[in-house]
Amino acid sequence: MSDTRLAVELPGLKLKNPIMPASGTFAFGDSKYAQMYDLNQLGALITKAVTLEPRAGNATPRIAETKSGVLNAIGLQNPGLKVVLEEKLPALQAKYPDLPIIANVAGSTEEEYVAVARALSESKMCSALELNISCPNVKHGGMMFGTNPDVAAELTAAVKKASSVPVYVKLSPNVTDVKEIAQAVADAGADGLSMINTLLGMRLDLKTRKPVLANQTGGLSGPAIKPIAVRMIREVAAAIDIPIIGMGGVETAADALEMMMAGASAVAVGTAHFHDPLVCPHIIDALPKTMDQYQVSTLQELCSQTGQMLRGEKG
Amino acid sequence: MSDTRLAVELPGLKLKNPIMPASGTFAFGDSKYAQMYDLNQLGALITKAVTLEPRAGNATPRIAETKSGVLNAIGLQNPGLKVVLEEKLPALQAKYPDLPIIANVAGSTEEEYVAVARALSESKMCSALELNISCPNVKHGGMMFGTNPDVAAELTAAVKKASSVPVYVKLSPNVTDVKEIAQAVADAGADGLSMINTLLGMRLDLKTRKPVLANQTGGLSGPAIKPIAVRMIREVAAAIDIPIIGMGGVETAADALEMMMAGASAVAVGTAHFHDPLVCPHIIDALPKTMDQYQVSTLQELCSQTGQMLRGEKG
Amino acid sequence: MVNDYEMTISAHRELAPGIWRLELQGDFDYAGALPGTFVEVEMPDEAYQLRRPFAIADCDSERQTLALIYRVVGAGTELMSQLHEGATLKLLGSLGNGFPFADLVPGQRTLLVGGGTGIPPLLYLSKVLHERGIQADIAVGFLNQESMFATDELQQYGNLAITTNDGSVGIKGFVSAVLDNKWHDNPYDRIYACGPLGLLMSVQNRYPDADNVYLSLESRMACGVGACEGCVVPDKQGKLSLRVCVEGPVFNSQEVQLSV
Amino acid sequence: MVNDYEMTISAHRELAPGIWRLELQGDFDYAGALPGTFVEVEMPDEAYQLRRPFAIADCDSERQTLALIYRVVGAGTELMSQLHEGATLKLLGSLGNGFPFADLVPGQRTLLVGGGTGIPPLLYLSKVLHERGIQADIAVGFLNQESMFATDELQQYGNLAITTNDGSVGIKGFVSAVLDNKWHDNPYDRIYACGPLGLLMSVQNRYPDADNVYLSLESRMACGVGACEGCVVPDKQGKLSLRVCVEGPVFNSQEVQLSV
Ligand SMILES: Cc1cc2nc3c(=O)[nH]c(=O)nc-3n(C[C@H](O)[C@H](O)[C@H](O)COP(=O)(O)OP(=O)(O)OC[C@H]3O[C@@H](n4cnc5c(N)ncnc54)[C@H](O)[C@@H]3O)c2cc1C
Ligand SMILES: Cc1cc2nc3c(=O)[nH]c(=O)nc-3n(C[C@H](O)[C@H](O)[C@H](O)COP(=O)(O)OP(=O)(O)OC[C@H]3O[C@@H](n4cnc5c(N)ncnc54)[C@H](O)[C@@H]3O)c2cc1C
Ligand SMILES: Cc1cc2nc3c(=O)[nH]c(=O)nc-3n(C[C@H](O)[C@H](O)[C@H](O)COP(=O)(O)O)c2cc1C
Ligand SMILES: Cc1cc2nc3c(=O)[nH]c(=O)nc-3n(C[C@H](O)[C@H](O)[C@H](O)COP(=O)(O)O)c2cc1C
Ligand code: FES
Ligand code: FES
Repeated sequence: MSDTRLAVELPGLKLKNPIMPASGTFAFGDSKYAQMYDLNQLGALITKAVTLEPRAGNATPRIAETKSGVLNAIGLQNPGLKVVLEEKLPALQAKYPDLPIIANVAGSTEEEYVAVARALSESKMCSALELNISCPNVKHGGMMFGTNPDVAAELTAAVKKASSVPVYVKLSPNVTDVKEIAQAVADAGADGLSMINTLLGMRLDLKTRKPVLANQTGGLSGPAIKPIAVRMIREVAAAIDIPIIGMGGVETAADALEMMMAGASAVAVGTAHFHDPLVCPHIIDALPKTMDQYQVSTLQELCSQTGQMLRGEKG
Repeated sequence: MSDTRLAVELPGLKLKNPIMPASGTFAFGDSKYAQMYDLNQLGALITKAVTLEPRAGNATPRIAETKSGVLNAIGLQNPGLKVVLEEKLPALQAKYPDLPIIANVAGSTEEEYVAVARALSESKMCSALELNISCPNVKHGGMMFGTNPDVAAELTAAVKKASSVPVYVKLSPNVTDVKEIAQAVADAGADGLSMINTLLGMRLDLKTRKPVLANQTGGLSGPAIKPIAVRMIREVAAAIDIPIIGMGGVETAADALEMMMAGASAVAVGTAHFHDPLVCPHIIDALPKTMDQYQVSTLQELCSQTGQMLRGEKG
Repeated sequence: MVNDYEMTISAHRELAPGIWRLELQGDFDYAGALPGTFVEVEMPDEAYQLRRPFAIADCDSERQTLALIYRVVGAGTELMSQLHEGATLKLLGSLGNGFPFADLVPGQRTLLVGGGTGIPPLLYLSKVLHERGIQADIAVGFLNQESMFATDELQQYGNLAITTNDGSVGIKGFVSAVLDNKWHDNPYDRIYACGPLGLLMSVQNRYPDADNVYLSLESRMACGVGACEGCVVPDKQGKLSLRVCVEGPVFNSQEVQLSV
Repeated sequence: MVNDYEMTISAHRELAPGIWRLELQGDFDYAGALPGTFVEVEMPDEAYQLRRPFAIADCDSERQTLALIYRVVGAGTELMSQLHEGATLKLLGSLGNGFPFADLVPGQRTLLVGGGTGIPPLLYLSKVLHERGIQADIAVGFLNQESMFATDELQQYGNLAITTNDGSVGIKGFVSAVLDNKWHDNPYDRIYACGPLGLLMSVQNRYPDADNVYLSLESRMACGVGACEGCVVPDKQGKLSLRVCVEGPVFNSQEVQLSV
């Protein structure tokens, strides 16, 4: 069933296919989603954010629905580095020894990011890190690090120094110029980028006269944001030569190919899980015939299309 | 039929209700939409952008659909100041003498903005100007003026000096910190704000291997962006004491009330016209009973709710 | 086994204004479909990103049917109510822990306290308890006579006490009135409650130290399977450590803090 | 009068694989529903922000029915094809200028050139011309025998020539072959064309100086009523000044520039 045409390679990641669950929507591969199919089918898996200490996250409600989207304000709830190292990652490794794991790293201070990154990379239980400088749902850290190019670059450099595995910096879309941040973290040594995280949004409840989310604002994800994700990925891919894991509203194999056409080398799927728990295997299954339908011979060709498209169209 | 509870007042605008068509989706009140009902029912009308000279806009296709959204790359096509002054506005005034008109002003240079603003305000055929510093679909001008606080402030001050009617500055959501821009234009003398314009987005066509829009990127509007609009309006309303015309994905009376709860004093409706040409009269009709349903006694009370909500909710 | 099952609507009727009983037919995780567990129903419109959680209200593994009872409260349930027999729905299930009852033996006594759309899982529980010869006192609360449903079946499975807010049927007041007036001590081997927060709080307050009281909670969910941390509720220390979709929806009253 | 009409599906059948004829019944702007005008159909799913434009393929003001013929090409038309009789659809119409024919008198000759889903408006036009005693030569092109539709009716209204790309019926090749071989001069009082860009270009090139050639164009639309400037096409000077929804969809071949 594994179609060799689906294989892709990124720094630290030799993937049998480009599809992986996005951070925060698949826990540590230990939810009931994992009981529904063999996770070895996945290209890789991105974990929930890991912080130094356990975190309880924000008050509830933390979830709200919008038209073609979801607002979440989880606030990086996670069991903390120790439990991740002693329980979560070993369990994953034992069950799926060949599945590449990307650990999502978060923190409130540079020191925390560095400590988490060092420990995770030294554990040898993950193939790469995803540096989350774009969570819109925490007061300290998160997006604060991802909206200023100098701050983002400094953090990236520090984490790169501490990490023995490649580092993908996860960018925030809540910025005036995403290329500027991308360039700054690339210059600081990022091995790749992960984009996009959620857009800061809000819903108000006329009945209660309060925001629907206890945290007031939350991060908007899902198909609603896909056009923004495609635009940002393409902007960055056209300007900077660095591999990108693309995400934001992907639901189908065609969506994944659109992300790759924009310039992504691999694709993460988040919100779509909430209406189709089997969305990743569904996309992986559908990819070969969708590639045939659109006469895509290789994913590499599609991903490099961006450059051609721009040369052909602009000027 | 006119419910006095719906009346709202903003600088230069005494409106019998808070609902108006958004710029670019209702031409100059001269499309077939205007043949379907009496525009006197509207609270006001915002015109398509007006530039000094006629503009032909971008290449086609200029329109693409996304999940719960629309991408457009019209590029400010309009007949130019002369035709607007000699034909478009006089026709509107003759037919709807009591309908407040807000003219949307655009340009490539400060001089152009100033010239258009001066002529429109002197014409006495509009009650206010909407200063479009946020169009994502033109190479020069547009969003360029709306993403840097200093540039936005300078333009606002210049236009204010030239205009004899109140000026609403239309903000771009494609920024890291919308409050910063809002504060800058408020300090420069803006009488009000109009928010939000469209988010820069893109769709790629796997069949043609090209962007769906000839312009490559376009502005994303519709329900997909409503949570972002609500968040930005609330952020600005909580920080700055300036009237806001809210817009972005409004389709129903409840949506309009949500915008007002976020802090908007009036509400514009754009994309929803494309699936419901009668959306404005539908919302106006539904407002009184929707207000009753949610026990909203006055719109002013709802709009001032924001402050209370923030004080009540935040630490 | 937890899975995404495509089932066919075999019956769909309005029990009371805005309260519907949906019967679905087809393959399902019947072994796991115990009282107190729930399903996540996919909305038949791609604009909806989230599934909707509903308690299992009945289950028949031989006829291969599952029943849900739901109230129309918003856009999703409105859409569901328009579906006809023969239409299909996707259901992820069964999810959650369910009510603990396997250790009870015939003759033991239970109290079931339910209000509004908290009644469906208790209906299923009372049926199972009845089959096992376990006694049940059942207190259910409704707004008024018009909004009553499921009372005929409940009557078959235990001693039923009804309250209505307007007194049009049974005792006037909230269902907690029954606990105060009628079944005021706790001679019960187990107490189960499901319903609005006010009801759960009054049960928790009524039996503050009892360790045999179980409360079924609701929470906004995204995944329903423990993948997103969306649905957490506070434990007794106030820490948001309990996921309603995995550790719940049924919690021992001693382990969970109820908050608005 | 242009308005948003809610109409009921009175018939809906597949004419050829993926080509459907939809008949709608109810109040409509029948006076304005002339050949070449179009409607904007609301998709029956709120995820769709845009309506879909379709030419009027037939119209009966006495029976109060309107027909559209459409090909399933994407998500919207796929959704439409699943609708059953009795379902309702909202239609904004009638829109656009239509084919000019009111000045023609009995005995005058016309040529109609259509391909694929460009055929529906020509079908309606040929019917009206026939009723008025105006002669029509009709050239229509299809992919192959299987994809043919509407040919029986067209036969009743004029001299029909069919081309198929694979030669399975009629002349082999594009419909322009008919113009080259059969109806090669222009003894016509009026020529009408509707279909893919290639077809329109070949007609424009075949009669470069004629001022009696009318082309019906397609374009991506948002409003359909002249409010958004979305649908413009270039005039002869290359200026994007012509709105397909208002100045078109039918243009004199001399006034419009066809571009890819
Ligand atoms: C474990 C569990 C079991 C439930 N069992 C039942 C049942 O048997 N019968 C019944 O009528 N209802 C039950 N509910 C509540 C039911 O899920 C909501 O009424 C329903 O999701 C509302 O959907 P909507 O689209 O109509 O409302 P909307 O308000 O439009 O929904 C918007 C969002 O809020 C969520 N939401 C709204 N109300 C609730 C709620 N009370 N709890 C959790 N999420 C909510 C929706 O799932 C959706 O994501 C249960 C909830 C949970 C958590
Ligand atoms: C004036 C006019 C008359 C038409 N008459 C007919 C007809 O009689 N029969 C018929 O089968 N088709 C006709 N079309 C084309 C028809 O509108 C499209 O095939 C249809 O909109 C496709 O919708 P979709 O959702 O299936 O495709 P999608 O590709 O999913 O649609 C996405 C978007 O692109 C637009 N779009 C896609 N294809 C076209 C197209 N060719 N022209 C304009 N917009 C398009 C859609 O309206 C929608 O906004 C006409 C188009 C125009 C402009
Ligand atoms: C419930 C939820 C929790 C998330 N948690 C995290 C997180 O812990 N770390 C992170 O980098 N991104 C997190 N994200 C963002 C996603 O990984 C992803 O970037 C975003 O949702 C866009 O993709 P999607 O539209 O496919 O969901 C979360 C998203 C959701 C919906
Ligand atoms: C087709 C189209 C054209 C637009 N043209 C303009 C314009 O000329 N000037 C302007 O300030 N905004 C323009 N806008 C933006 C809208 O006025 C509005 O700010 C935005 O679409 C968000 O509202 P909505 O979601 O209700 O459409 C345009 C939007 C659309 C969809
Ligand atoms: S709903 Fe996702 S963890 Fe419970
Ligand atoms: S589609 Fe809006 S002007 Fe033609």
